[in-house]
This record gives sequence, C-alpha cells and structure tokens, in this order.
Amino acid sequence: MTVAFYIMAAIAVLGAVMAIALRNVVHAVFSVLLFFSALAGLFILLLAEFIAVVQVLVYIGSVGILMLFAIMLTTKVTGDPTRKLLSRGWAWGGLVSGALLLAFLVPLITQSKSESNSQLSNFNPSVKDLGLTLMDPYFASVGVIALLLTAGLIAAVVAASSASGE
Amino acid sequence: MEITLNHYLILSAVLFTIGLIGALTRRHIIIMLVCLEIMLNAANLNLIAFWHFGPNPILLHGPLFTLFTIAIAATEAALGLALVLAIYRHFKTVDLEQVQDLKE
Amino acid sequence: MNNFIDYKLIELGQWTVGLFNDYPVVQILVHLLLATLPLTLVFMGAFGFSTWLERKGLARIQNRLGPNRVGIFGLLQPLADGIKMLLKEDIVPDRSDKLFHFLAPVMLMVPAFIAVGFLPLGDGLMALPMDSAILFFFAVGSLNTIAVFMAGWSSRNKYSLLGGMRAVAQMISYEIPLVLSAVAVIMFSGSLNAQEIVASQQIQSWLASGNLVKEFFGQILGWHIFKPWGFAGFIFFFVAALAEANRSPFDLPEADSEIIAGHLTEYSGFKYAIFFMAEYISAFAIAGIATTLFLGGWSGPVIAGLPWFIIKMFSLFAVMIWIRGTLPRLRVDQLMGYAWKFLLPLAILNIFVAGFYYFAEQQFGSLAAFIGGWVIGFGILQTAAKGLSRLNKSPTLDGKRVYQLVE
Amino acid sequence: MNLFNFTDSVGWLMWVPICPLIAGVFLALLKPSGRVSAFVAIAALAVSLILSLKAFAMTWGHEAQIETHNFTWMHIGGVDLEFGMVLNALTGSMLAMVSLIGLLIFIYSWSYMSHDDRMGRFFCYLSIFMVGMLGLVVANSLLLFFMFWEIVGLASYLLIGFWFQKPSAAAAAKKAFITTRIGDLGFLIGLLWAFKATGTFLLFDNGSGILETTQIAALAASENVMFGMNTAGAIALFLFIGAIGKSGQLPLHVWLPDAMEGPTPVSALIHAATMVAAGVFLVARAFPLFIADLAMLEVVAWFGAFTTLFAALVAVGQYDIKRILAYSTVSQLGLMMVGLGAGGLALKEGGISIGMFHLLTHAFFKALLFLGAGSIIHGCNDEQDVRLMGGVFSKMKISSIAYLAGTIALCAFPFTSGYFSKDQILLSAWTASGPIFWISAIASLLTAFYMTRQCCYVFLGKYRGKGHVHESSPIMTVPLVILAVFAVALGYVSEHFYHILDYLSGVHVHQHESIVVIISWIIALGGIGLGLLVYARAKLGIDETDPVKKVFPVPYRWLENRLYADEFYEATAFKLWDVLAILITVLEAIMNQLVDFVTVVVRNIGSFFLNTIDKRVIDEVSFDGTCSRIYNSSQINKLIQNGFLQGYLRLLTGGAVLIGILLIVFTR
Repeated sequence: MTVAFYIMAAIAVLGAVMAIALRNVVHAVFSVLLFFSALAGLFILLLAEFIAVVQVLVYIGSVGILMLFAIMLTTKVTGDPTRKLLSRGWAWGGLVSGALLLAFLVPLITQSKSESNSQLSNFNPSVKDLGLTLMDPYFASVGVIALLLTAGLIAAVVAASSASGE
Repeated sequence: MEITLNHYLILSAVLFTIGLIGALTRRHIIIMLVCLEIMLNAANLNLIAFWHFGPNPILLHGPLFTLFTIAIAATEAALGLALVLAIYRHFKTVDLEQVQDLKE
Repeated sequence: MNNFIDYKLIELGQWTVGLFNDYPVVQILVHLLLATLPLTLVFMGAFGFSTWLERKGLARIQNRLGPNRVGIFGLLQPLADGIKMLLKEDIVPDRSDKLFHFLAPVMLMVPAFIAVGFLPLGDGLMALPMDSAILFFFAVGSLNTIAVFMAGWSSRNKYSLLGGMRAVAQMISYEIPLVLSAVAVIMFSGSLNAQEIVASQQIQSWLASGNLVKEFFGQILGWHIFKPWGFAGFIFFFVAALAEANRSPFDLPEADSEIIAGHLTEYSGFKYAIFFMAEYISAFAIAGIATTLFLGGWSGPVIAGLPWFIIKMFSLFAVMIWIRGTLPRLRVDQLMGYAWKFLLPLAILNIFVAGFYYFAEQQFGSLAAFIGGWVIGFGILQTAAKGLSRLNKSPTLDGKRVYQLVE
Repeated sequence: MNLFNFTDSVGWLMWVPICPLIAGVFLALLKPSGRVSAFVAIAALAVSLILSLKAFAMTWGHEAQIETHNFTWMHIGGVDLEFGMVLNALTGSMLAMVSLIGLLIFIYSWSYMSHDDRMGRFFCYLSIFMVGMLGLVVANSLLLFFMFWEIVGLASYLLIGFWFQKPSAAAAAKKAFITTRIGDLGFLIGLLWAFKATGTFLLFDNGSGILETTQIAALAASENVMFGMNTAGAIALFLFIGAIGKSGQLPLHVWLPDAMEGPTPVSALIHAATMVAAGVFLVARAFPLFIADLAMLEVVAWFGAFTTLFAALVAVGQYDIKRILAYSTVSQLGLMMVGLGAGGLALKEGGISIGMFHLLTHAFFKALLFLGAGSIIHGCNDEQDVRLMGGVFSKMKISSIAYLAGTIALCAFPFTSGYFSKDQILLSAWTASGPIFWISAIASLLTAFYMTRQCCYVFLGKYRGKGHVHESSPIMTVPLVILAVFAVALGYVSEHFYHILDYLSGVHVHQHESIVVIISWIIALGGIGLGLLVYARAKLGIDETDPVKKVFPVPYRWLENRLYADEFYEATAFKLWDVLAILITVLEAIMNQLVDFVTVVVRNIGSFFLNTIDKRVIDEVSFDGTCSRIYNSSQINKLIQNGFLQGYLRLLTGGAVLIGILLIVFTR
C-alpha cells in the first residue's frame, strides 16, 4: 500500500507538473490524462472503486477528449508551442500560489493529527449501497444535478453554436 | 511508514497548488481550463481521503459528494470549452492576454 | 451440474497457486500469471484464427476462394501474415511526434486486453473478478478513443488526423447508446457483477427442480434476448458495438477508399499488426460482453460453460463478418444522426420498458409479463422506432444540389 | 404503490386521474387530428367514469368508512413526503359528479369545437384539467391536493385563453391566473403551517392524519394563535383563502365573470360545475379543521352570504347571457359556503352534507344552463347579448326546454333539485343565524328574479338579432337532455329515496322547520312571479331601457357596472402603485436637489480656497506633488482593473492566502 501510494502520488505530481510546464498543448492535455489516471489509482487505494471508474469514464473518456477536440477546433492542430509560454506578470501568480501552498502546508505539518486507522476495513462499499444512498436520502440532489447537467448541455450547445450571427 | 490522512492532504495540497500555478501563469486558455480540472480533482482527492479516514464511512458521504463534484466538473468543462470556442470565434485567438475586452 | 470443465480449471489454478505456499511473493506472481497468461495466449490465438475466418468468410460471400495456399484450407495463413508483418520495415514519418507515434498502438492494446479480463468466461472463470466488472469494462473501453486520437494526431498526416477525429467522434457518440442499452440489463439484474448478471439469466427454480427437461430449458429460456426489452437492447447494443469496434458498416475512420485507412496510414510493420490485433481483441471483448449481457453468458445446457461462451462469442463475431460482407459504409452525417437521433432515444425508452417489465413481472408473474411485454412493450418500441425514422427522414432534395466548400 | 389491485385496496383510485393523463400526454405528443383526439379524450374519460362509479358504489352504504392508500413519494433529509388516495363518501360522490358531467361536456364540445382547427389542443387541455380535478378529489395529502389544485389552475388559464388571439381572452386568462394565485398563496401557507404543526401532509392516516381526531384535538388545544383563533382555525383560515380565490368569493370574485371569454364548454365544465367547486370541496374536505373553531365557520358563512347577495344583485343588471350565468355561479358558490358555514354551526359534521348537496345539484343545473346557453349562442349566430335575442323558444325547442329546466332548478322551483338543496341551506341558516338567513333568502329571491328576466329576454317576443335561429346538432342536444333530467329529478330522487344527506357526511342529518319551507316557496314563486310581472309584457331590446332601470335608474346603473368591483381595485390597488411611483419620483427629485446643493457648496469652498489661500503654495508645492501621486496610484489601480483574467485570479488567490494566514494566526 505504501509503495503503491508513493508511486501513484509521484505519477500524479509528474502529470500535473508536465501539464502546466509543457509547451505543446496536446502534450499537456495528454499529461493531464496521466494525472487523471493516477488519481483514479489513488481512489482505488482509498477503496472508492466506483469513483475510480467514474473518474476514468468521465475525465479520461470524456473531458480529456473534449479538451483535445477544443484544441483541434481552435489552435493549429499540431499543437505547436505558442509564442510565449507564460502570461505577463506571471511571477506574481507564482508568488501567490506558493504562498497559498505554504498556508496549506503549515497547519498540516505542524498540527498533524495522524489518523491512519481506517474504519473501512470491515465495510466494503458496493456500488449497490452507493446507488441506494443516492436514490434515497439524496434523491433531491440527484434531481438538481440532473437539471444542472441538462441546463449545462443546452448552454454549451448554445455557446458553441455559431448562431451568434457572425 | 504507514500512509495517513496527512499524506493524502499534503499530496492534495501540492496538486492543487500546481493547478493553481498553471491557472495563474499560463497564457493558453485551454491550459487554464486543464488547470481548473486539476484543482477540482485535488479537491476530490481530499473528499475521498476524509471519507476513507473519517469516523463514519458507512454513510458514503465522500463518494457521493465526489460524484456530485464530478458531475458539476463535467458540466463546467463542457461549458468552458464551448465558451473557448465562442471566444476563439470572436477574437480569433486563444491567448488570454489578447482577450481583454472587459477593460473598456 | 455440467460446468465441470470450469470447475476443473479453477481447481487446477488453485492447485498451482498452492504449490508456492511457502514463497508469498512468488505466489502472487504466479497468481497474476495464471490470471493473465492463458487469456493473452488464447485471445492472440483467437485473433489469428479470426483473421483467417474473416478472410475466408468474406471471400465466400464475394464468390472467391479466400486463402488456401498455406496449410490445409489456408489455416496457417495467419502465421505467415504474422511473420511477414514482423519482418517488415517499421517506418516512422520524419515530422511525426515520435513518442506518441510509438505509444499509440500500445495504448490501444492494453485496454483491449484489460477489457477481455472482465469477461466471465465460465462459471467462476474470470481473470479480474471485480464487483462492478461491467462498469470497469466500459470505463476501459473508453480509453480506446485516446489511443486512436494519439495515432491520428502524431502521424502529422491530414488523412490520419481526419480518421482519428472521425474515430473519436464516432466512439464517443456510440458509447452512450452502448452503455444505455446495457443499463437496462444492469437494472433488471440489480447488479454490476458479471457473474450475477449471467446467473440472473438462468431460471433458478427450474435448475433446482431436478427435472431434466426443465434443467435443459432453464439454462436457455432465461436469456435476456428472449425478453422484449432484451431483444431490442441487444440490437441497439450490437449496432453500437459495431461502431465502437470500428467494424463495417461503421468503419469510416479506416475507410480505405476515402481517407486511405485513416489513423493507420502512417503505420507499418509490427505496429500495424498490433493495431489490428487490438482491434480484433476489442471486437472479441465487446462480443463477449454482449454475450454476457444478453445471450446468457456461459449458461447453456449439456456442455460446460467455457465452450458455450466461446461458441456464442464466435457466433457474434461471425455475424460481424457477415455484416461486413453485406452492408455498405455509412456517410458521416448519417453515422452521427443515427447515434444521436435514433439509437439514443430508443435506448432510453428501452430502459423504461425494462423497468415496467420488471414491475409487471412482480405484479402479474413472469408468463403474463412475458406475453404482455412482447405485445405492449415491443409494440411501443416498434412504434417509437417507426416514428423516429419518420422524423429523421431528411427532406427530399428538390432542384439543384448546392455544394459548399469547407472553410 | 399498488395500482393493479382492484379489490381490497384503493390504490387503483390513482387510475381515475391517470386515464385522462395518458390521453393528455398522447394528444400533446402525437398531435392527432381533431376527431381522433376527441375520441381519445372521451374514451379515456369514459374509463375514468366507470372507475368513479365503482368508487361511488363502494362508498354507498358505507358512509362513515374511510379507506386510504398511502405511499412515500420521496425522502428529503429526514422528512418523508407522503402521498395517498382516500375513498369516502365525499370522494365517491364528487368523482361520480365530476366525471359524469365532464364526459357529457366532452361529448358536447366534440360538436361545439368541430369547426376549430385547434380542436386537438382543446381536448388536450380539457384532459389535463380533468387530471387535476379528479386528482384533487382523490388526493389524501394536502401537498398532492395542492399540486392537482395548481394543475387545475393552469388548465383553467390555458382554456380561458384558448382563443388568445382575442385580446380580451388573453387578458381574462391572465386575470384569472393571477387572482386565483393570491388565494393559492394562502392555501400554500395553510398547508405548510399544517405540515409544521402536525408533521404530516396526509389527511387520513389510521388516526394520525391531519383531519383525524387526535391531530385535530392537538391543533385545537392551542388558544389564541391568530385573531383569537386556535391553530386549527388559523390553518382553516388560510385554506379558506385558497378556497376564496378558486371559488370566486367576494374579494377575489372578479376573475370569474371575465373567465367567460373561454369557449362555452369550458365555462360550463370549469367555471360552473367543477373547478370553482374545488374551493367548496376543499372546505368540505378540510371540514374537521373548520369545526374545530366555530369562529371560522362564522367567517365562512358570512363571506358566503355577502358573496351570494352581491353577485345576485349584479346579475340583475347584466345583459350578456354568459355573464349573467357567471354571476349566478358566484352567487350559488356563496350559497354553498353559507351551507357549509351555517350547516357546520347548526349540525357540526352534517354541514358537509348541506354544502356538498348544493354543490352536486348546482353542478348539474349550472352545467346544463351553460351548455344550453352555448347552444343558444350557437343558434343565434354567436350573439351573446340577451337584448339581441328573443323568440328563441319556438325555433330551438329542445335547447329551450332543457334551458328552462335548468332555470327552474336554479330558481329553486318546488320539487326541482335546486329546491331541495337550497332548502337545506336556508334551514341550517335559520338555525345558525338570523341575518345570514335573511341575506340568503333575499339572494334567492333575486336569483329567481334575474333568471326569469333572462328567460323573458331570450325566449319571449320576436327574434331581434341578425340571421336565422337554428337548432343545434344532436351531439349537442343529447347531453342537454341528459343533464336536464338530472337537474330536475336529482334532488327529489336522492333526497327522498336515497337520503343523500346522510350519505354525504356520514352522520344523520334531519332538519325541518315549516316556516322556512313556506318562505322558500314564497321566494321561488315570488321571484319568478315578480320577474314575469316586470318583463313578460315589457318591450325589450337593445334600444329599449330595461324596465327596472326605468324605475330605479341610479342603482341599476351601479348594477350594470358590476357594483364597481373592478373599478374599486383600480382605484385602490392600482392607485397604490401610482402613489409609490410618484413618491419615488419625488424622492429622486429631492435627491437630485441635494446632490446639486452639495456640488455648489463644494465648488464654492473650492473657489474660496483657490482665491484666498495662497495659490502658489498649492500650485507649486502641493498640487504638482499630489497630481503625480494620484497619477501613480491610478497606475496601480489600473493594474488591478485591467480586464486581464489571470490578474483577477491572482488577486483572488492573494485574498485566499490572507484568509489562510489569518486562520493560522488566530487558531493558534
């Protein structure tokens, strides 16, 4: 478990770093796919099997492809590096991000309450349990999400269609 | 060494920050969306980790909220990329610096 | 029970693993090998056989003889082809993205083999016995898209890119009806576990009755394909599966006559062979999952589970060959319209029909539900299909056609 | 949910609304031709009618029995939202009445709407209306009741505005929707309050429903929650506000006469027989809540009494045949409320019988009158003004006789159905309160009078309109005849042979007071006689002055103008808006003045400094320095507000960092 965690974590960090560091946009999207799959691995380590599957289905199978499509429809298809990688004033961005990381890490490291004993050992969540929970107490939320997805779908179609008169 | 909640939290913080750096410094608009997805995923990892190590995993709060987040993130991605297409059609560029009509 | 072959195989596996009780690390390795190696070998053999079968079958459909030189009936032709492919020069275009060009075939093959691992080959025979195997199967299946895109994009060839994009669009579109028609089965069985889905297609009370005739039919009549929604779902699933596997008549991404084999244009030699193998194994996998979901999986009378599964899977594959020999290729707009405007609404409707069938079975008993379902449920689906095809009929073109150049 | 068990559960009651729902969805989605859609809608409603009759038969003889079938719709958080169906005498009788009249009117509209090219849509709307109406009758949950209530409101809106190309119809539809909405708000508050107080939406639930004794006792225990009423009374008050809106009681009655812009079958079905009765039905359904606080019953009775008198007065001054009937409907609805309120005061639970009996008989004869009016309007070439009719009797025998049958029933001519039900109301009002009795009696007298007036206008004399009068097709007259039989005979049959009063409320109702019977005879015969006296020989027509107007010109003009109810709203509610608008304008002007004033002051101070303080000091030392400082700071501001997306994001992150640091520091 320990080894698996470190491997997955390394892949995830690598994927994320490559995603923001690579000049070629298509390469960046592929490395973010790597990041997504590493995260799916982490979910499996955390015994959230179903979430891992959904992660693969939604992020790698759909969102990633969607991004590739967007690149194909906008920039040069080769995904060649743009003229400049970073926007102006990038140092400020890096600085505040670093500060935020510090703000995260300081309390995490100093006041560590390490709870390693998972309560999950005697309970293996099956997809059926998840589905039942989703349909019973969270029924209203599912409805709202369904509505949101429909609205998002329509909005995306409207935004992307060329009906704006140009 | 045993893997504890803290490991996951630190990992998630690092991943979130990487995404944030990307979102704050890169000039390509699609990369910015990619970075948003990275940040959302880091947050998901947090949710699942808290669920896994939390006191009452049988309630399945973590996976459920992650499911909702993923659904919303998928909507966001679809909508965001549609907007990218609209922006590209309008400005003929995907460079964030040149998309500054809000200034006027 | 007649599934003794399956049980013997499992026993053999357990015995082999048991030999290494003293070396836990080795034991794990052996376990993994036992789970994967036979599967890999068997399916690679099946790939070879099926290329022969396809060429032979197509030849017969087209009034030719087909391969008949190498070996008896040309049975060794796949071997000869394999050796030829191995020895060919591996050409990589100069401007191509080298890394991705190399990774693409691998990326295609890995998910194909993983997907095969989720197939319930026999009673208890499953390489990756996951609780939500069906879901994993579809998740892994969606990875194919990435590989095809990689291949198309990295070649730096406009035909490749076009083919790749076509493939991606097609696969994404057809994944939705594919999964939705499977949802009906999953809902009816109440499980994502492949073994349980197969078990739900056996009439358990008949199996336990001790009556030989009942036992015989109890293993057949429960198949979902005999139910109205199962039949409709099977058709939707199979059509979508053809598109997912890029098989004719949905082989636009590889259309030789239009875009010179699409994303495969710049591949040669062994990489090309790997592409082919991955595609055939994907086709097997999807035929296998169709078998599991609709054709009762390994359940069948007299002979054991494993042979039944293989027979059914190969029959479905033979149907694919038959379709390839008969039907012409679709146009791109027809392809997309068919997925979104025809298959998708029908698959959603089918879920409702399955739900009503389920409750009807509980209310009125299975026989009444069966008859009523075929009359009412199938009637509804039939009417909806008629109505949809009427709605989708493109307006007849009067007057001169206007051609428009692509921007 | 047990929909398919037709024997020992009442879950199948849900099929009564589901049948028209299927028809409605079918019509909405497939848009078949007008003929087919009429057939589908009628067939679906016929199935509902059969089921309703079954329900009616099941309750007959088991008055006191209440059967329910409840199920959980969904859990939200820890709350169960429960739905259910209830079957008791109230449900059974109402179902039978609604689906029977509905079916007759559907058949009638088949012919009436046959020339309209949107006939399919019309039947779709009608089906949706039937879904709501039948649904609210079977509903055993206030929430479900409310949902169907809203469906009914929506269908009413759609149907009133069916000929939306007429501006008046579109306006009437809007008016109806908005006015009833005011009442619906009251209903919503009432049902939420009931839910908060009892924790359930169910009306009957094996002793723990809102309307059952334990809950009622608990609700009635709290004293003086609002206006001196207990909780039950307060909830009842809000529910009654809903009923006021739907049933066109006095303050909110204005929409009902305007609703006559819809097609006539709609007026007959919705705005005479069924939907407007939904408010009365709500009061009857929730009667235990009303009984729990006697003050509430008095409120109901008084509202009803005022409405009935008001509307009866207005009806005397109208010329539009449908408008007269509409005001008559308002008046009769008021009378039902009187029946419920006074009946409750006099007889406790028996009050349901009094109000509901009149509801049932009224539904038949008012539907008959509207359909007859529709037939007459059809025959007179779509003319609605009674002054332009006349002499219709000889040309349209069947329609006229049916119409007259409805008229005598409405006038409470002895031994017609209206007589029996109205008699009961007067009897209970006599017991309950003197003033209410006399108001109702006068209203009844006026009813007989204006109906006679209308009949004289329409049937006597010579035809005064354009074109020829012709009889309508049999598809239209057959429902008329059936309804006429019901209108005349229903009261006598049900009262004398079947004791419908005992059936409706499940308690034995018996009241007798000779003097009241005599008074009601006098009222009916007197009203008709008075009407004949005034109108039978008078010259009538568009150019002639109404005989009553000749005598009382000024009050009659008030009546012609509907006692200025609309104008009253225009003068109060609308004026309020005007006043607010003026107020805002004034405030804005004051504000502008203030701003100007401040500007002037500042400018003066500035020039004072400019002129008197040493110019050079400011100019050369401070001013240039300040300028450059301002310029520099504006540069910084510009950096922030630059339209650069990531710039904003960075600031956002900076803020997050700040919050994080503060958290770290202060949680130490």
